[in-house]
Amino acid sequence: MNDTLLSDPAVIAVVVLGAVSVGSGIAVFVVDSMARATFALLVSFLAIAGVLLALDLVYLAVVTALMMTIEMAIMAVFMIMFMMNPAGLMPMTMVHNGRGSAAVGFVAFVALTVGIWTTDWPSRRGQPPADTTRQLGEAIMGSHMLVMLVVGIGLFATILSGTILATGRGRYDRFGADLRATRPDDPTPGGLPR
Amino acid sequence: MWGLWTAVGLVVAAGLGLGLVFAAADRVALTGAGPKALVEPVRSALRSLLEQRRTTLAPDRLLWRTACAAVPVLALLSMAVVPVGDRTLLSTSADLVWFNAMEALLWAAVWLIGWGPNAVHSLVGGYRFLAQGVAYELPLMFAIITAGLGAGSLRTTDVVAAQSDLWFVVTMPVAFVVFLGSAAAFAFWGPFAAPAGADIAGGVLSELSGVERLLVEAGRVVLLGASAAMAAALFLGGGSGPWLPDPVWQLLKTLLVTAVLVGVGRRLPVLRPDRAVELAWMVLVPATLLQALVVALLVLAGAYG
Amino acid sequence: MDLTGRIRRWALGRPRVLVIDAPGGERFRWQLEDELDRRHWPLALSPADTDLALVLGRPGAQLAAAIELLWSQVPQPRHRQDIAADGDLPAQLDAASVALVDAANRTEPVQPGAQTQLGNLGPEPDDVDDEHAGHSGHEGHHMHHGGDVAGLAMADTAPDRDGLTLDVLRVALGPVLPGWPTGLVLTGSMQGDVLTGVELAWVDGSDDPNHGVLQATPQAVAMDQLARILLVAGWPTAAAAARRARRDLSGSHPQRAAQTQRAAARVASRVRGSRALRWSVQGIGSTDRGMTPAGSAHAAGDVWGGVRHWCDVAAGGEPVPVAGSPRSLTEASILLEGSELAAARLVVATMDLERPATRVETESTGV
Amino acid sequence: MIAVLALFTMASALVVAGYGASLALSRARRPLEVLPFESGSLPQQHAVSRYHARWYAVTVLFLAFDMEMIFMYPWAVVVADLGASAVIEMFGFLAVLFVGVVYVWREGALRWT
Repeated sequence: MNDTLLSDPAVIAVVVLGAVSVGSGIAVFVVDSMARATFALLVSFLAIAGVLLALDLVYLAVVTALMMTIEMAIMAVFMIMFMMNPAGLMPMTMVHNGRGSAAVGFVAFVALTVGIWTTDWPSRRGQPPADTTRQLGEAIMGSHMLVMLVVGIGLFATILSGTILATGRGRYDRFGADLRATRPDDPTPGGLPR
Repeated sequence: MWGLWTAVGLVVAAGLGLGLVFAAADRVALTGAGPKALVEPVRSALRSLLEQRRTTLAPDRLLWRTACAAVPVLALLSMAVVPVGDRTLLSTSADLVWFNAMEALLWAAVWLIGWGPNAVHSLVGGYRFLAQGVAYELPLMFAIITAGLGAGSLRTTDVVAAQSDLWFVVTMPVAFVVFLGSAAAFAFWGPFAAPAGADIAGGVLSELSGVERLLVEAGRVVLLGASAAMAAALFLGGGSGPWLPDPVWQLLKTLLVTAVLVGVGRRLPVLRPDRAVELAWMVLVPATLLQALVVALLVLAGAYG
Repeated sequence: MDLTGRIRRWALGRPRVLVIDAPGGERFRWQLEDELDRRHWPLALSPADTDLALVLGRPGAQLAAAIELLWSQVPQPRHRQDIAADGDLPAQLDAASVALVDAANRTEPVQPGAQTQLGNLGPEPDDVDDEHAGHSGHEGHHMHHGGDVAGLAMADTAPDRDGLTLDVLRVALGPVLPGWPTGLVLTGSMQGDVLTGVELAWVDGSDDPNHGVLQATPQAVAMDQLARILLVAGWPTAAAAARRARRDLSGSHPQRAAQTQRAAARVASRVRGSRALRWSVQGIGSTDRGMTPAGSAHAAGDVWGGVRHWCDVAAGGEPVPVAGSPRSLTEASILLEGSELAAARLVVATMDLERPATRVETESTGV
Repeated sequence: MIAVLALFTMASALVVAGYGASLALSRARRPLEVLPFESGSLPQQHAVSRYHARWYAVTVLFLAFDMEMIFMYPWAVVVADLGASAVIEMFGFLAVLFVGVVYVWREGALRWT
């Protein structure tokens, strides 16, 4: 590794955090409790955020921590809503088809590792900009605008389809077949009159 | 090296001091006692240290204790980007996101405090916190982004510097109010205290005693104090002001924000999360978006220099 | 006195108090709360938060068992004291405070672990003759389908109102909860935070002949109810104001009557005028699902209607009758069926339940 | 980065110091083992069971909307440089998402079930 690129503490941090990430990733499948599995996964993601921080990609690091925490908390809600014995009070196993999944996992790991070490990575040209966040903003709003627009439509579709799939009641249940009711008929009233 | 540790010590001391001030102000508002209430947070802290810790039947001890410790640590970490004097401990191109992320990590910590002790009231409290998170996270983000938008930078010191002509609160009143309200929501304090409500016997706090209760309570007030200081920096021009030196102005503004937050917050009943969700999405989100739009147009018009 | 002793004394100078009152001693509880407010001794919300446990009146067998359990949940340093109605209240509190500091200076013997307590305190449902297997119920031979873990059963499953079959948790609310009617116990099942299968009952009454007579004006009683609602609704400053007004209303100062009335009216109008409270509680526990027209003579039978009713009475005005507010436990439990926990707490705090006048003490629970 | 590490270390040291002070000041060294508080009744079942959060429909909306934040933070930095087009694009994007919010609201998914 080129030591002009990464100062020593950064390399140490990447190695340690990488190990933490892998270790807690394994823990996801070892622990009994849904809460522990979820938050082991969160620890794994936070370690990745730490790696990004060590690489001086502050915005990506912080936004990874932010998004992943929120997402894992919401995942915990669903895990604990639907999985049996969510606290793992009774011994149970978190994996199904252990042999098959181990094989798939191993093959994927080998493929990725071989890929990483055999690829002829380009060497860095120039220096990273002082403000990586600005660079990201310019990229998003400039050359990658199309990506953002597609993502926007995709998110819109996600909101609609997700809501339709997740809710058992819709506007016809609330306002009547002709949508004429002045007040919705809901089990729990909300903060607004309609 | 010593310079670094001095700076870190200063930031931690500032965080604890702001927390203490907030706790004292809160106590004054709650009991109506005079300035003597200022020592009450210290007394409470000492009482907690004297008290025995508790554990329940079949708790998730690891997650529970980690989460209790995480609350004050996250609150202090959020101080890294709050200006103390005229500089911040961490000055990067994403300071504001850092502050936001520390609050986001509370999602996990507070829910786990509710989950840990295997007790009904505590569990309900943890879920109420997540429901509040779903309601207030986006308005908070929009409020923070609006401040960054006005300054054209996510660096706290740049945001402060950008207000040399005009304080942001003048053009961003909605963002200012929403920022403070959402910060109170993430510290589940005042009108947002449903996760620790009296109707569920203290909710997430209901099984905590001794040092663990102290850690969580201290984390809450430090977070609130840090938010008050951050609000002063992002919207009230930080240390700028006539006659007095900058740090004094900064302190005065922070104290003012604290006083207003406590005064208003304690005048309101709990806003129940099942109603707040709808209000947040249909009123706060559009309001903060419009606020951001107005600020964006002002930026285009060159209003911020 | 040594330094640590002094620190202890100072730190425990404002102990947190868990008030446990046996039915029939409401008026006395008011006096105690007033004295606590005067001393700035905060009320504890749960045993974890407690330094002093103060027991008012003479609890019957059921309440005594509850107190025993609660006491086992209070961390050291702690002190429990029975407060007598005929004694000097400030002196009793001073004594309790001193006893607490004494307790802090010595170590209590280690109490048995939670699982053992479960075995000792718990009613052994089916297997009492089963050589007390409850002490270590790992064998899973209890009636619950999932078997026991650490002596406690796993939750059952049942369909919920979204049509999903999820866990239902047996829960109990009361007799000791902040803002909860004295001596009421709610048992039911919870899915998420929705209560189903609600049953309400009164715990056994006090056997103290001095208790049971509530000599207070309707105005003061309404103010007390308001204080309770405000505590449950999460508005501690207004609840404290209501307690102060209650104290003045129940005090006998004829020369300050007008002033007292004005203060009471002020508290009531502050609560009535609160848009935030109205927004937060309107429509909860509605007896007619919000169909009451706006200009109706009756207040809507929801929590907000109840709050307005109590405000009117507390201000000394003519109360608007509340449509269909439950008076009996059966009516109340029907109203609570399927409500969310927070909503149920508000509904219970607002209700004016009729307690049987004579003390409820069946033969079997006699002391 | 080093500063963050130092701050984290000091904050953690404070937590440890809190535990140390508790150990020194409190008479009872071992935590009290109790049954979970159930307002004076014995718990009958473990509370940590499958919990039906009744606002799950909102989380779908939240997660989708939240994703957009990844764009909006960097966008805030470059508005002044890129001019009107950046503002139009971002608020067009947000408007589309907000139409989604209004739809969700009309379907009643913002209310707890």
